[in-house]
Amino acid sequence: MHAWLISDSPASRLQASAGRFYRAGGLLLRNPLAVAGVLIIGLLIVTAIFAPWIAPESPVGQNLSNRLLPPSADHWMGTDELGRDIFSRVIYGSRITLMIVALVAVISAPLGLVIGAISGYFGGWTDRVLMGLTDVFLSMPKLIMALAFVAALGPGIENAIIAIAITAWPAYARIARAETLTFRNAEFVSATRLLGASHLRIIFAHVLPLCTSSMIVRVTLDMAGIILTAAGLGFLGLGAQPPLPEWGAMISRGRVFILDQWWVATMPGLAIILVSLGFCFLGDGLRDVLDPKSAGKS
Amino acid sequence: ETPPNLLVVAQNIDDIVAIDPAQAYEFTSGELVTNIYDRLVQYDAEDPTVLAAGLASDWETDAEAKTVTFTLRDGATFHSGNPVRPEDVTGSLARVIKLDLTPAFILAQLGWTPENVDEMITAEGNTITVKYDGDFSPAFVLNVLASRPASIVDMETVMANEVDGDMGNGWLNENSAGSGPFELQTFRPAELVRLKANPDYFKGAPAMEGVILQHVAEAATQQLLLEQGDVDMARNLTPDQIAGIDSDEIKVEAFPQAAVHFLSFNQKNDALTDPAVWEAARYLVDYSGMVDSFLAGQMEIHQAFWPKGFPGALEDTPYSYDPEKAEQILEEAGVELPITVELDVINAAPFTDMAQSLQASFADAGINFEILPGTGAQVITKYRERTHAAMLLYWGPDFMDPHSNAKAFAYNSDNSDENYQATTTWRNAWAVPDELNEKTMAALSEPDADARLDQYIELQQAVQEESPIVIMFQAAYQVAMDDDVSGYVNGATSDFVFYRLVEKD
Amino acid sequence: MSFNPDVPSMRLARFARSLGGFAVVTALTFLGLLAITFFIGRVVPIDPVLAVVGDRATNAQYETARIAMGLDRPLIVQFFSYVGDVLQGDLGTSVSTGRPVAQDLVRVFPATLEMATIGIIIGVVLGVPMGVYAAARAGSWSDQVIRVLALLGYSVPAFWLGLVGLAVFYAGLGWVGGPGRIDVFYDGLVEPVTGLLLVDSLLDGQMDVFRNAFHRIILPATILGFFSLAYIARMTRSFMLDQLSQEYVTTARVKGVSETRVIWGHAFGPIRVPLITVIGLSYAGLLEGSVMIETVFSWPGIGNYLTTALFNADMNAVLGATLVIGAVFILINKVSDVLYRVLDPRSR
Amino acid sequence: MTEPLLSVRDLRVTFPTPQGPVEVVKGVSFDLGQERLGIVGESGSGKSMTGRAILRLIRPPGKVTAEKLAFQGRDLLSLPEREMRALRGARISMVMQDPRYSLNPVMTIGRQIAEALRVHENLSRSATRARVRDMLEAVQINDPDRVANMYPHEVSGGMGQRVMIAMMLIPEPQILIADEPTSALDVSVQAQVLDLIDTLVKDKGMGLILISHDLQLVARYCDQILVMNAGRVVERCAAGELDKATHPYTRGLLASVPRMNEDRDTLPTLDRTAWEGT
Amino acid sequence: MTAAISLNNLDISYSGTRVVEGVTFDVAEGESFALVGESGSGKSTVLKAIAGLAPEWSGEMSILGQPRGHGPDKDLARTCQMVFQDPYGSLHPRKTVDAVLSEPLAIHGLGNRSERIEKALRDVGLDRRFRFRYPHQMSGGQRQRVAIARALMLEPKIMLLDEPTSALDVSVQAEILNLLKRLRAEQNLTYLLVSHDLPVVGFMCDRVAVMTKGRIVEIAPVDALHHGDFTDPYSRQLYAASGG
Ligand SMILES: Nc1ncnc2c1ncn2[C@@H]1O[C@H](COP(=O)(O)OP(=O)(O)OP(=O)(O)O)[C@@H](O)[C@H]1O
Ligand SMILES: Nc1ncnc2c1ncn2[C@@H]1O[C@H](COP(=O)(O)OP(=O)(O)OP(=O)(O)O)[C@@H](O)[C@H]1O
Ligand SMILES: [Mg+2]
Ligand SMILES: [Mg+2]
Repeated sequence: MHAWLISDSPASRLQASAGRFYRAGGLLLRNPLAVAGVLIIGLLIVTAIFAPWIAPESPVGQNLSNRLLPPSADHWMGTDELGRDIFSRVIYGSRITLMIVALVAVISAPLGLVIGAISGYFGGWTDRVLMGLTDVFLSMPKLIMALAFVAALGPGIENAIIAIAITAWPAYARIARAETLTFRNAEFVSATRLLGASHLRIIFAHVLPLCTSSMIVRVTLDMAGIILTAAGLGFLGLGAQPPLPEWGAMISRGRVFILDQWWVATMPGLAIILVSLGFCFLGDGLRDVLDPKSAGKS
Repeated sequence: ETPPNLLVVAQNIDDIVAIDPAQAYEFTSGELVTNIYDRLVQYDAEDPTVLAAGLASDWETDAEAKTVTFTLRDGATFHSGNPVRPEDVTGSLARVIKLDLTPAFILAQLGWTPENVDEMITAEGNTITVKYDGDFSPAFVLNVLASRPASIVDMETVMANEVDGDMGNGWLNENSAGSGPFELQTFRPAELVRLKANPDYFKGAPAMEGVILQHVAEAATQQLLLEQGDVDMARNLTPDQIAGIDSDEIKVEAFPQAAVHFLSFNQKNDALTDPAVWEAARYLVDYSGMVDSFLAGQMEIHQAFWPKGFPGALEDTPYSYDPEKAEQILEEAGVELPITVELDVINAAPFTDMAQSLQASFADAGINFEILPGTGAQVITKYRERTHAAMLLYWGPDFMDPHSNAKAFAYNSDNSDENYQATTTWRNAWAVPDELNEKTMAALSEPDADARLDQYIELQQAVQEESPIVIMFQAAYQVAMDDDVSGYVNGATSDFVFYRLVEKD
Repeated sequence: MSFNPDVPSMRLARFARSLGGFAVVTALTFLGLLAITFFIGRVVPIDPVLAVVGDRATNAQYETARIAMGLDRPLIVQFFSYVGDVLQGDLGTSVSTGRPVAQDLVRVFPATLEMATIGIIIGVVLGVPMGVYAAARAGSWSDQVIRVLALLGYSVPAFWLGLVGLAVFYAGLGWVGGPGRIDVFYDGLVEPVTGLLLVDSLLDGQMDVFRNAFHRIILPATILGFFSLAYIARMTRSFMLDQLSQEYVTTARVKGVSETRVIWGHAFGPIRVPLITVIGLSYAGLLEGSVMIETVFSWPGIGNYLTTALFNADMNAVLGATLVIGAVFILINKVSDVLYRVLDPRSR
Repeated sequence: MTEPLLSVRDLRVTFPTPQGPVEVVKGVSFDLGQERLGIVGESGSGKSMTGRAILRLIRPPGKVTAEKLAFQGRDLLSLPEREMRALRGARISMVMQDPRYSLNPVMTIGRQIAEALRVHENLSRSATRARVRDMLEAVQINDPDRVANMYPHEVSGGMGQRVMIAMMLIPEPQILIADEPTSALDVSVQAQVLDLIDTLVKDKGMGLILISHDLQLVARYCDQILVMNAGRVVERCAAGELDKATHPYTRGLLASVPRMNEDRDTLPTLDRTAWEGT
Repeated sequence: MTAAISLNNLDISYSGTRVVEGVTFDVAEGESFALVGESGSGKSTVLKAIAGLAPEWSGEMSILGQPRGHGPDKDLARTCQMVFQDPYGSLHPRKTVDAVLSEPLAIHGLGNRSERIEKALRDVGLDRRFRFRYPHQMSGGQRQRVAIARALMLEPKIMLLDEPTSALDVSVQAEILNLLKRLRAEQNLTYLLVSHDLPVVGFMCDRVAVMTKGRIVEIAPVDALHHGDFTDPYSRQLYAASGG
């Protein structure tokens, strides 16, 4: 199997791409930080999938006589102001976090990628208009813009995610454009045009795939920020609707207890830090592996 | 540590929009107006439940002639040094009507309009005659004249600062021109208010040389400041924080408030029009569960629209959490379940917690709330437009007369969309039965004080029994302060917060 | 190799043209910024009139206020009349503070500016050497420590860190002052000249005030500094790694240049340019005002102002603050452009 | 010939790769006196790596081992980094292969050359400037003062190569390793520059290692020639006897160059099966 | 017989700056024609203009009798293809040889892809096992073969070769030159080859045009290289410097 994967003369498309992933995976696994990242994110995914089996209690079940209990054997992370088990809430909250992460990655990265690639590839007025738009979005405060969108779209976690996604794409557009510029005059692009390929084909089949690896790196690194933006919305009371166990909203609600019942805000805070770190580690590791410029450096 | 002659208060003051008494309509600005200005008659620091003499030393009511005659106190002066003249009184009251900003409606109830106000309020020598138009109990009239917009401003100074015919409104929103115990020294929105004592106050100079309200939005930060001794008083701590305070140097004082908290159902939503649903709802609120936990000390169970502690309040609390009973009611009435509706709530403590508790207890009976948290402005916008379904909100009287709340909870003579009213009834599209409407108007004009109070009790009972409004709690206000602070008076509304008697030792 | 010596008049013309182009682009960006903000603000389901008249106003009062605010006119008219006013220097009146927006901004922006500036200074002074050091020792344990520290800066929720910081350093250890810009009893002692308390108190020679203000700004600024440090150190490290693998670095080593000089004299040179962009972006980010830090520290800054305004649909305030932030963003971009030219001979 | 300036025995350079460690220089040995040694070979044969290994410029994770790597009898591999630094530039220096990437893009050419001098000699500013100027003139740069103030991106590839040479010659090293020093120069300038290096070898007794893939060029300018293939030296001969080379690889290389008056129908290509290659 | 490529008084500019002026020559079908000259003289520019990659031109240009438009077009792709100088830059770094070679087939909707690709690989002398490799897994010479194979996929009549071997070292250069020569013989291709290496031109071409500063100064048969009988002074200088 190993030999099949690392063969430098693969016999099929499948083997070639499997080999590519295998090699990248191998490199990734040799990077300790990246391994930590993979483990943390793996943990997040497993937790999200198996939340009902892991969580000892319901995330919304209230018990007003068990309010604000400190961490103990019964309640590993204590209980919150409505007597809910924080551990169970954190476990269920991983689903929301995962959804935020996934949806933003699915919405804003491709959006930024396409806008940036089109802008960079065509240049001229297209570029000026698209980049002007990007600049406008970029120069608006992120959280404020997200807030405005949430306010406009109405509360709810889906809307919060859409709002975050809308604020996140300009950075990706910038990167994609910069990258596109570096090879829009490359000979392989000229060669493809000479074969009669249309602009769209070149952008989607040739330009975009080249931007994706740095985009993946960037997206994983930005995930921390995105989770925090979501938490910020929660902090300001928007975003998830109660009683959803969204981590940011949990911290937000727990912050008045921070001096006397530190665990209410701190436990979801630690969860955020852990997952953010996981993405950062993974992103850093991916950068080492995927980014040809820094390949081979630790 | 704070200086001995200065009271430093940590408080969330970002609600202030205007501090001109003719415009001020927020909680914090109400406090400022109270401490900076005087009214002819006022509820005062010594006992905020008793109507006392203000700038008027004496007054006489004449229900027949629909007039009240005030005799102006001798020797009262404004902060500017100008004496308080009868022209200031007439001018100030007329100014409110002519500017017609939000609180003007309180005075306008007396039948005053920009056209007639100069005739309705007249001065002669040392007396001021106030006429009103309508069948009002004199008690009601005096309560109106003790309200915030009836504050007397230094007309000479104010008119000197008039810009574009605004009667000094712009200037008064950044400065003060009153005769009260304190003078405004600095006001920076969402940052700081600094009050300076008025040494010549006619009831004696305040003990403190100054009061500083420092804007601190975070409750946890307020707690830290108080514990560090960097402020003398923290105004926005939560019950849990208060319960957690174990320092000997900090004491907590509780003040019952006039605001009542309720859950209401918009009658434009078909699922919520069945009186059985209203009734079942009364048994689905975990009153004591909430009051004993996260609302501890912050709210009391109260199920009528006029707050207890005030004459005319209905203090019965016939309903308690009883899901079986609720289910039975719903079943007997054949209500189609489950009902799923949105519940709008202000996204701040303790409202979201209350909403979650309601959500949990109502769910047992098949009424599912989808909680929609929003900013205060967002929630009110929706409420005004009557597009909500269920609403968790509170109501504080505009002035301390039962009519203020009766009108809001038991009166709605025209439920049409065009007839916008800021009342709980209209906003929930509840067409109040005619009988109730008539009773409300009758109570307003009842000249006999005791009979009048009885009528209000009846009104409260009616609303308690059958209305789409479930009144649950009456607020209390807990203020944590340094142990050596004494004399802080906090009445039932923000209009009754007094710093005049505060001392530190 | 041909040289095209610039004739002065030509250079001037080119400069003017680039300036003109810049002005047009900037103006369009602003217009776009305003348009987006404006229309978002209008679809927000919050009624701006409410902030003015309060929740119990009568219908008549409500209507009067609505007309006075010009909200009865078509959206597009409102927008252009707003833009017209802005062009005349009138940002309108904030409905949530009742004061002219321009006056509010003069009050809140310096507070943010002061904190952000100290924050970015901390971020740069610590972050850049940390990044360089980590890159120079790539793979060592100190590199790993710096990396993890930097990544932590990406991952910690600001408000949580702020509260914990206050609890530890203010309440626990008493090392720093509490929330707010200054002790209330020092308030008003110095006449605002720049609006920056630290500067004003120094100008005024009031050392007490300066010390007090410094005590209070240091914690929030350090926390902001930590976040920018994280970003700056990370980027520095990665730029530096790029440079250290370049051939010219080897060339320098061939010459026998010392390692310190290889790093700071050679490899650091070319990264100054991208680093400036990074620092500029980071600074712009801080200047937007961190709502969360400002809330926790009761800092009367622009982030807080903007958020409050947004919550009240106080569009004049929102637009005014957005304008200021947009201007800062564009200004910083422009400054880094200029620095680019100065520092990178390739771009001249 | 007395004791050689540089003595290399069994030099190996290894890089770890995902497929395991790869030896890119596989046991190269030679001695260098005050003479001119040419190293030729196709791309990737390990020429540059050999040069870098001598100066200990292979960065981790690359590893250098040798039975012997001695400069005037001093073992270079065990020398502390500080002493090695003193040696670099002053005693042994190396003209890097690609001037476009080998010059600091944000430092003027003058400063870069001056730095090479200043690291090893304490000279006044004006003396330094004069030396830089002379050196630039020596490598056939017409307007040295102007060029000294230019940045690398402002000069052509050919000028860059000459600047590189000037920079490496200015501390007057005892050994110069020149890695493709003239590939971007046009034919006439190439000759002048190589002549300059030649003079230094003759007058100052400098040792020269000239790395190139241009067989004719190496044959013309060197005394000894090493032919490298896949990390090994496959042939060593005196320059004059290149056309008598015996190794099939060398012969193949020679034959595959088209000639001006070409009359062959196909060019002979290397039959890589004749020796174990990549 | 119509000329394969016919240029008449061609001027080419880049954003307004004219870099090629009045270039006129015809390349007969089946001929191998070389453009030589100093660096920056506009050789590549001429090829790009023919291919449609330098759209700012004026004058007349026709391919196999068809006048050329200003952009690259699908029809041209079937008759005329180009091979670039840099084997590292002309292949997409993330695509396997298979993907590179099937792209032209996909664009033009040609079937039988697998067979065609195998044949193309055989034609350029690449083993089947290279079919699923990525560019970074191949040497420069191998990449250049892939680039040539890609150009051949559409079975064009004319090949534009822009210094196809200058980035390769001599041993590999020989292989590629042999390959090009063989293909031309087998498929009766027309070559327009750019080079600055006169011996390479001598090996590959029938006629040679010498360019300097954007103009053609001389067109000579390839024999001129054998004897050095150029008339133009610049051509002579070039010949002399190349060791002729
Ligand atoms: N960091 C590295 N990791 C792995 N292999 C490397 C590394 N650096 C160089 N190599 C390999 O070492 C071999 C020798 O490279 P070297 O630069 O010495 O070749 P060269 O003979 O100078 O070629 P050229 O003529 O192209 O300059 C090459 O095959 C190259 O791929
Ligand atoms: N995209 C472009 N934009 C502007 N000018 C260009 C562009 N491409 C080439 N030039 C200029 O056009 C002229 C001719 O360039 P061209 O690439 O055709 O030269 P060449 O003869 O192919 O040289 P070389 O042998 O170096 O490849 C040069 O002066 C070059 O600077
Ligand atoms: Mg080399
Ligand atoms: Mg060319």
